[in-house]
Amino acid sequence: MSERPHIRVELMSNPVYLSGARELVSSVARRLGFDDLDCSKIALAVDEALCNVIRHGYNRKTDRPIWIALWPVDEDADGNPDGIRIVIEDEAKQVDPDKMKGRELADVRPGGLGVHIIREVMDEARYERREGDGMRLTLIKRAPKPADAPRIAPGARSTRSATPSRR
Amino acid sequence: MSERPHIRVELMSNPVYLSGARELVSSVARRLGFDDLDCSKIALAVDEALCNVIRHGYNRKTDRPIWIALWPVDEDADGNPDGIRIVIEDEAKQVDPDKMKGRELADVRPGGLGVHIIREVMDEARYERREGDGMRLTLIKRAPKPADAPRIAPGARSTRSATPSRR
Amino acid sequence: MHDSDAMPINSETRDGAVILSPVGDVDMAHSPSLRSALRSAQEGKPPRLVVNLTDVRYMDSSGLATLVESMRSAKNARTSMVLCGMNPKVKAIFEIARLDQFFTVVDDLDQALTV
Amino acid sequence: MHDSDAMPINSETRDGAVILSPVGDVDMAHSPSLRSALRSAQEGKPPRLVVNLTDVRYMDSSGLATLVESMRSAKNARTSMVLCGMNPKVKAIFEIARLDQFFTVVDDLDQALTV
Ligand SMILES: Nc1ncnc2c1ncn2[C@@H]1O[C@H](COP(=O)(O)OP(=O)(O)O)[C@@H](O)[C@H]1O
Ligand SMILES: Nc1ncnc2c1ncn2[C@@H]1O[C@H](COP(=O)(O)OP(=O)(O)O)[C@@H](O)[C@H]1O
Repeated sequence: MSERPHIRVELMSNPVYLSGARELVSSVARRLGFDDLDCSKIALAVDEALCNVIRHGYNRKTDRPIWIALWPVDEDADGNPDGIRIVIEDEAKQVDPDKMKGRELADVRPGGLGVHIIREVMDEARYERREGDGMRLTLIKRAPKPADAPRIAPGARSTRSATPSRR
Repeated sequence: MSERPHIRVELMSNPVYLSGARELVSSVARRLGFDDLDCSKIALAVDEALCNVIRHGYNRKTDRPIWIALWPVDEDADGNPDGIRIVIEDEAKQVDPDKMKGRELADVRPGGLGVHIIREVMDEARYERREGDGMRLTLIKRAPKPADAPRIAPGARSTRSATPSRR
Repeated sequence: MHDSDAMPINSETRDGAVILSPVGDVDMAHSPSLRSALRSAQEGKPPRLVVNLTDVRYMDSSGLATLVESMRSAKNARTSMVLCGMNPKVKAIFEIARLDQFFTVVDDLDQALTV
Repeated sequence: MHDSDAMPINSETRDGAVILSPVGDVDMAHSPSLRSALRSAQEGKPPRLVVNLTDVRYMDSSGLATLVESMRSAKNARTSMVLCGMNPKVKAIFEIARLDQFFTVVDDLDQALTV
């Protein structure tokens, strides 16, 4: 898990660069085997996380650093990646990871959706304080197995869904 | 020129990640005011430079680092960026910058086109040895002035084209 | 070079209905443009406000927030607000946020004008 | 998960002409797929080989090199090789490399079969 990321991006906390980050993430997810709609959802989750860093972490300052690192998740028996792992880090003030939550979905008003979206789209989403300063968000999404070539037994699939996917 | 890049990407020298790098560069160029065709050409130039690093610099090893850094070129009077600067660096063996050239275009055969494409697409392309190890390629492309709002006098434009753009 | 933070938004009035058609990605960089276009469209308290998303490739929660805010003003002003032309990627975010029921969503502009 | 280094390439024979239609980006990761598809298509020395680029969004010099190599074999085998369906971005790279004259390039598949 600590090996070097396959791609690491450092970007300034300016919303102008969100589209670049999305396109990169989406394109890497595509090459890791996700379909178009999933790629777009993964890019959305990353976008929401970056917006939150810019808005809440950096109070909309546009010249602070944000890091995005991408890895393929451990490969299956055929050497194909089994998903994508994305780590987003900042140097902003540290906050209680338990405070990262949005409004009740039923109470419709502007805002309060980002964290829901992140948790809904990804299989795992974990906030933590970095050593030193700043926050770290670790996101994992597993690849759907192709319908035409099921490689795992139903048992294996249920083991997988035993991983806590929302919290 | 030495201030922090607005975006910096470190990627592994695996052709699988070229599309991600292209999409990022293209999308940032779009936000800096280039039109679709120019964005695609800028992404092409970067792609060619990355392929050369993978092929010639790293002999197709897929786990070596490549860095891409992006800046807006100094802003005009209205605070709008005036182009894009892209720096590509590697840790590969150092070679004579004068050796970076392709075949004669008239002598058609497979290969030998990458450096031509890079020089044709960009306004500036400069190879140099890095301090320590590896090579650095600095690319600049100036933004076209919108036809409906010419901001520079013809004299200024000809000063610009006096910059050696091909060598 | 053009202002890269503004997004193009076409505006048109047809039989009293105002139709706004943003073009591009409605993200944190661009939703302020959409917000001010919606606000000025709503100043005249039109009977109907159509947001035509046919040329929107992508939307994030800042776009959703803008539309939720606008929907609330529309309700107060008795403007019937209708969304149309969502591609599957845009539709997905409304579903994830459980907002597909909150808005009136139809397939195309013709339906949006007659629904 | 599918093999992410292979690119889909549709192949079809019409009136003796072999039509290859790659789908996606022909870059350093994908041009080996195109290369082997071209080679096997050329094994039968067809009278005509059409490379239909309608679904190619992007091509770099590794794609060009593959096509140049294939054009040379085609000349040796007296196969008439024709390219069609280039979008403006793909066309731009042929022009930058001054290869637009080297190949027979037509607009669409119909022309490619009759030219
Ligand atoms: N990166 C972050 N840094 C600090 N606080 C955050 C961060 N991300 C989320 N939060 C907290 O979680 C809350 C919910 O976030 P979100 O669901 O995206 O809604 P919104 O951003 O609209 O408030 C935020 O209001 C904020 O208090
Ligand atoms: N990053 C690089 N590292 C080392 N040599 C390079 C690099 N880029 C280009 N070259 C040299 O320049 C030559 C021309 O490159 P190019 O025009 O891309 O054609 P090709 O790569 O097909 O040979 C290469 O053959 C190589 O000798």
